[in-house]
Amino acid sequence: MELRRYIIRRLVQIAIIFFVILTVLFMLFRLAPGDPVSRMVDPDMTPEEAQILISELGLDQPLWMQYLYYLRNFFMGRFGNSFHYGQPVVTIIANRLPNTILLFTTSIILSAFVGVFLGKIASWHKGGKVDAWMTIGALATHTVFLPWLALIMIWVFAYKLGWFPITGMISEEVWLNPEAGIVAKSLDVLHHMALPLATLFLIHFGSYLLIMRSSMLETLKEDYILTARAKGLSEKVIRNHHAAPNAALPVVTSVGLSLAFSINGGALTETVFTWPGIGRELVFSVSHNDYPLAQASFLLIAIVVLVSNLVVDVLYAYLDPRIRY
Amino acid sequence: MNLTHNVKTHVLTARVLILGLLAVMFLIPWRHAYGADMVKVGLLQEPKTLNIWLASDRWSRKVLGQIYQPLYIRDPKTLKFIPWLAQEHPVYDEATLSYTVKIRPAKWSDGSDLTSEDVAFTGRLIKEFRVPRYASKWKFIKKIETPDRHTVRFYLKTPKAIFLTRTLTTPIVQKREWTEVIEAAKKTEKPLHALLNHKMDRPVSSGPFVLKDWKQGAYLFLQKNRYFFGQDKTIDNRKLGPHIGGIIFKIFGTSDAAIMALKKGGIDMFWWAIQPGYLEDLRKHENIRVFYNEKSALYYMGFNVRRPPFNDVNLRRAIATLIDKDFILKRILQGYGIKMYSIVPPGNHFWYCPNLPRYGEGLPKEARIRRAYEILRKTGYTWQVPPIDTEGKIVKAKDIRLPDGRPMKRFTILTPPADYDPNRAMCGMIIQEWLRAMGMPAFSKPMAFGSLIQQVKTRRDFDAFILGYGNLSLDPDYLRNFFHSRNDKPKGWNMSGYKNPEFDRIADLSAGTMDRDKRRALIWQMQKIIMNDVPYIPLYNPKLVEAVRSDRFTGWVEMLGGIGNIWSFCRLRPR
Amino acid sequence: MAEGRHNPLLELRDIRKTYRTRRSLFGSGGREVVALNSVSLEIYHGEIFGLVGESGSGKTTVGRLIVRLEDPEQGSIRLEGVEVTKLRGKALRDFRRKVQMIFQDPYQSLNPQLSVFDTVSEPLTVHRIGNSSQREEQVRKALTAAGLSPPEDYVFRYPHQLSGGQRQRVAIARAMVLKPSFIVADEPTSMLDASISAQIFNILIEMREKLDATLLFITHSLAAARYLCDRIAVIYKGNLMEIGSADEIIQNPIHPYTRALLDALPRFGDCGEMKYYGTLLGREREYVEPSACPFFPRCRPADETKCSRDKPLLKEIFPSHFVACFEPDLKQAEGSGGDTCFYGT
Amino acid sequence: MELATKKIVLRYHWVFRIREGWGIFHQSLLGKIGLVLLLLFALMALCSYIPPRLDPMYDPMTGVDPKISHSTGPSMRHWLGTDFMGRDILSQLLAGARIAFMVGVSAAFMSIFLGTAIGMIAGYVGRIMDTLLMRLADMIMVMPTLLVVLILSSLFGQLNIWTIVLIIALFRWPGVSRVIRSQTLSLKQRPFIEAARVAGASHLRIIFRHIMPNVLPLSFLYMTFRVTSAIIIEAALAFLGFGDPGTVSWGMMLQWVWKTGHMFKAPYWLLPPGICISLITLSFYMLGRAMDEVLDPRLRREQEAG
Repeated sequence: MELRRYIIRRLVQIAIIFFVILTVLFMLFRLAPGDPVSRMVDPDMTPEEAQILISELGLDQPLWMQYLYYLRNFFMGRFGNSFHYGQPVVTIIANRLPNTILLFTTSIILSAFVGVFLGKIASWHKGGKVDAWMTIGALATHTVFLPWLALIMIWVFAYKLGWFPITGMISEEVWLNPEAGIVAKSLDVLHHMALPLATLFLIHFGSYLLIMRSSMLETLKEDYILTARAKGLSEKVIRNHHAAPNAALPVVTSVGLSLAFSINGGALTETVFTWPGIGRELVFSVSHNDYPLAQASFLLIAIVVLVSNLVVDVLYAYLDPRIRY
Repeated sequence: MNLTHNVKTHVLTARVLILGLLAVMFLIPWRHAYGADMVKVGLLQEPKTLNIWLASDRWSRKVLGQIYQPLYIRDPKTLKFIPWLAQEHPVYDEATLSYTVKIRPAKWSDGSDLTSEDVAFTGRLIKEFRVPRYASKWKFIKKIETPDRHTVRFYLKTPKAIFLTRTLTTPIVQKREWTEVIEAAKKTEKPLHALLNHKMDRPVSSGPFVLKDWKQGAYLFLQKNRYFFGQDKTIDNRKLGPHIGGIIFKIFGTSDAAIMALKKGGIDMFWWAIQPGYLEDLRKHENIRVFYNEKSALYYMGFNVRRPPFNDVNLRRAIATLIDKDFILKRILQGYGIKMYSIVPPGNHFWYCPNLPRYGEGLPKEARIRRAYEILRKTGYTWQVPPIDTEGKIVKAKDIRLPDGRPMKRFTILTPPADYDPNRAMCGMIIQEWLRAMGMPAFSKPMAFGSLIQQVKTRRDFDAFILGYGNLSLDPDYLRNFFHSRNDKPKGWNMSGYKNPEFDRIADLSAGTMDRDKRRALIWQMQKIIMNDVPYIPLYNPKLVEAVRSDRFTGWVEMLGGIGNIWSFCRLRPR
Repeated sequence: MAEGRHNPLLELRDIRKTYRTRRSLFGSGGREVVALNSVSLEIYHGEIFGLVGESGSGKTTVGRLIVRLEDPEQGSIRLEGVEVTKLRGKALRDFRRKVQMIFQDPYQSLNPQLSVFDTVSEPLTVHRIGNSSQREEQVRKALTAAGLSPPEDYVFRYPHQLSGGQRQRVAIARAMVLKPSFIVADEPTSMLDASISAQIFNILIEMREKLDATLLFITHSLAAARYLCDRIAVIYKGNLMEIGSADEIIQNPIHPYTRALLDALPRFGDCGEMKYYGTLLGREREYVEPSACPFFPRCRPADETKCSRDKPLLKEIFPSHFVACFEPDLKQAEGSGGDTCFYGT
Repeated sequence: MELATKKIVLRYHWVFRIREGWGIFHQSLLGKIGLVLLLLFALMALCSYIPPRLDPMYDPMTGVDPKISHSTGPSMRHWLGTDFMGRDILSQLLAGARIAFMVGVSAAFMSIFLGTAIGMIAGYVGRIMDTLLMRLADMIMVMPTLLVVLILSSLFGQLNIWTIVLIIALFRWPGVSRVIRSQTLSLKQRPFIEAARVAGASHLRIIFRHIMPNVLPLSFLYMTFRVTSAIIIEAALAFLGFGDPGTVSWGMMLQWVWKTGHMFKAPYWLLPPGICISLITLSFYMLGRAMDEVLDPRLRREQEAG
């Protein structure tokens, strides 16, 4: 009951925050100089033609009318048509979103998993050489400039060694080949995903490692660990079974909280690797003044971050029996 | 113990999972080659649409150019028009002011005949919906008649020079395919909007290729069109194919990736200008051939001649003298380009006027300063510290004053941002430095493209700017558009606000002159007027450097604007 | 002093204060807890008034209300006949000069970032009293009076360089420096060793004399109150149970709760066989009506019918000795201790 | 000790605290590495003024070697080689250090200032103010800063470096303000604040005299982390081509390498800016972690106990 009320309250909050973001975004995009037609510079288009296009796109109406339309359309799930692609924004996003989700969830799960594992090891060797090197290593990979790392990865593994395709998500050789089955196709995607995945992994696992390490050290000081020791359980059991599950909780939170950060990184990674995802589409639409598309992608990202923060909080409470609503 | 066991299995699963993932990544079996007779072309970005009426970006046009064909195209060498979908050159009837065009027997990719009805339909569609980019080329057409299945007659309201060069090069669409679309569009509130946003999945083609598959974000596959009218025919003394199974357009996103793919043989051609930095490697590569072609392009610095300080032609001339085009060409363009002396690119031989004033041509930096100083001093400009001191040495000038004695206010040179075009942004920076050496308070300001256009075209509140056109039409009608005083209005093309009645008169005359040679004389005269008044200073025209693999296909046709043209794709054949 | 029935310096009338329990982590909850229930008190000029009760009884709240750290829900507080709860602006500033407080925890009541001088001189700075050399002089005096001498050794120290007792002296100096007429001392010794407590008590007594100040001494220990105070009030769960002179309360406690408090004190000296009231119920009564006597759940001699239904009001049983009980047991406890029986803290 | 000297020494209490902090800091390997690296970068930033004075061709933005008009490898004239226009890479790299410090420190300073002020106000004033400010913080917190700056820079034209700094600052305060707020909330409950109120101190005095000195160390800790994020965001922005073209930042250098197609053939040009960005972030990060240990009262107490 309490949990449900909490969730409802949070959802209301999210709705309000979201509405504000919605409005701010509208203002920003409409008040900024530059209209989308100006982008399509073409010496052949006369001012009259440009004006026709502007009125067709509904950009010549008073601002508040545009705002009302904008809200109505938003609540009816109509994000309008992309200025650039001329297709419904929803279609474009629906097309790009799965690619981003694939890359993101895999990289987050992989890096959290490895991070927790290594963080545990580092905490075992607290103060020792292993710990020092792991900490420094984690800090170093965590602070590498992401696009630069991506370029280096491409250079080494795709260009010099030729192990992986340079960019993209699928190769036409496989997908146009009528003989290729689902297995070949998914292997092809995996093959393309390897480098962006490895890049994101390298950037992110370090922070999970560090969080896990310090959280583990803190947990080991708790009374119930002392109790477990007193019961005569072996160190290994204590660490793996008593301490680690509790210590991993902050990692869960951090996954949620670092989402905004990962999305920044995701946009860069997708841009450098030409991964046809939502982040790259946002960067592209932003530089092409494609209002509807940029707005929708940004809103989508905002929703994802907001909701995942909620999910993390709920999950946290679910995992940690000490937290009750 | 049970607990230990549990933990152990967890760790084990973890390790197996990671190893498995790594194995999958590394040990992918090398795929066998598929589509040996397909030309793979690298694109930088995804085409935005296959709806020809919406397609304003280069990438869509590159793809659609293989699908929708016009009545006439240009010969790659002479740039003269030759009949394409048309059977022969149009027949002009002066009395009725009409042109009659005979259509070649041709088929659409669905097997149906391409008739005069399709041509007339295309024209009417453009006129009715006032389709942007096409409407202005068709609005002077009074009436389109189809006396028979293979004849179209266009009646003009007034003589228009661009009828031959622009109207008749409009791609023709299939009536059957679009009838339903426009009927539905007409019923909506915003018909043009509906037409532009119609989703076209498989356009019916009259060209050498037809779209088979489009994986968003990855590739487009165009297959050979077996109904292509030019198949195995000789047109313009060139035997056409296509001799290839199809074209696969691959989307790369960055030049780096595409060029690496080119080096590795992943693509056969990269359809985009190659930055000079890549060239050294590409030239050394044994299986890569590099083509250098001119572009019909114009990159220039424009002034706002409506207000001080640039309403003074002497100041504009002095600046033209100060700008070292050799430096721009050598340093910024790395030598891949040509200096521009007119609004019309020199590659457009017929219309280009060769003897125009060349301000400060070939002079070293000091001589430029001296000459510009002379121009300005003579016309009443003064300095607190002039650029030439009493001993005749060059010094850094300070605080230039206008002839009326007022100090020159700070002015900005707007340029596109570096991400959009590093060359133009860099030119702005360099020109700023040159002008500052003369004591002018110049500030180069890169600006988002949309904002820049807004500032220059709509609000018309600016001092100077650097812009360019990467793909100027070969017909010089734009000269009239750029400088006719009628176009000096918000969103009009006369961005400088240039006003010259003499120029207007000649320009109007040229628009209605159907005789090529007479029109050329007028166009030359226009160029002379402009280069004398310099509302624009033409800077450079980058050379188009393109690279292809030479090991799989041959037969690329070079022309103004590069090798990516319909001739190339019709004549390519496997080695 | 206590006998002088002239106008009270401080008068509390029907004070009521409730708190909502803090919302739990995710915001639900918020039960109301009554901290003070219709409390009325009078404190006379020059006396040290003790307020005694166990933790959670609301005794600290009384102190906080008096110094205007909090506002009551109902009732009035008057200092020298002036209503305190409505003071604003200049009047409030003047009030702040007159009323000071010494806090319980000397480790928490000093700003770790400020030196002793800064801490003690702050009230002077705030009220713009004197110039800098005058302030320095006053600070010296206050420190010396609080038992930190020579003051030069202390003025430039920081709290973490001081012992608990020294810190509390600094806090007292801070309270004294404005020469207030009324001081609330909220369990000033509960965190300190017994030997230091005694010193602190002596400083407080000295302070009263030097400054001609009136003190409200809040404590949980009847013994400390007896040592220091002229009059004592016993408070239980926000209700006053018994008020009287210190001797009267200790020698002749009437309310069962006061008696229970005395029972709980360790005693030493010649205490005879026993002087033991035994008024505390071993096991609390459950399911009590809200209107019952607040002490009813724990009261052994309570009348099951009467006490469970109504709340007794304060009645003057002996002169100047008020008790809130329906059937006060006026008998003294069995067995008598000699005059040398002492209660320890 | 003489009274006079004692007075002076004790007056400068913070000197002691720094020394005490340094003692803890000194034991941290990370802190030492970070500090050394940071000093190196500071040295680079200082040195950036030297090359343009030697010869105008060493000006990082406008100077070109008159003899070289394309990218060349390291030589005696140009220790790290030249870029595509013949500009000296080393002097660009040095100038980049200056920009990185400028961007990082000023953005961090501004965001910390904002975050501390807002956090203290929200925590101290409480009620509706707290709710409003914290919801605002929530909202800004969920926005991916890079994308926001990207959108703004494309909407409002190429941004000047100071505008970028300002935007970063405006979008990076919520994290700090939350921490400062909770610290303020706990401080507000502390008796010394109440003592000040009883003494008659005004709200402003309480905030500035009693709360601020107690939250500032925490703010400074956060500043090191904000410096990193500001540097990274500026670099990423410049890399994507949305940076200030009038400044030579490391991100801008990487963008030039990338955009002019020298990425795979001019390692002397690709590697240095990337390494510098990574290392400067790393050093600030390490410094922050070491400072964290200094400021963490729990660790401190262990130290004291031990």
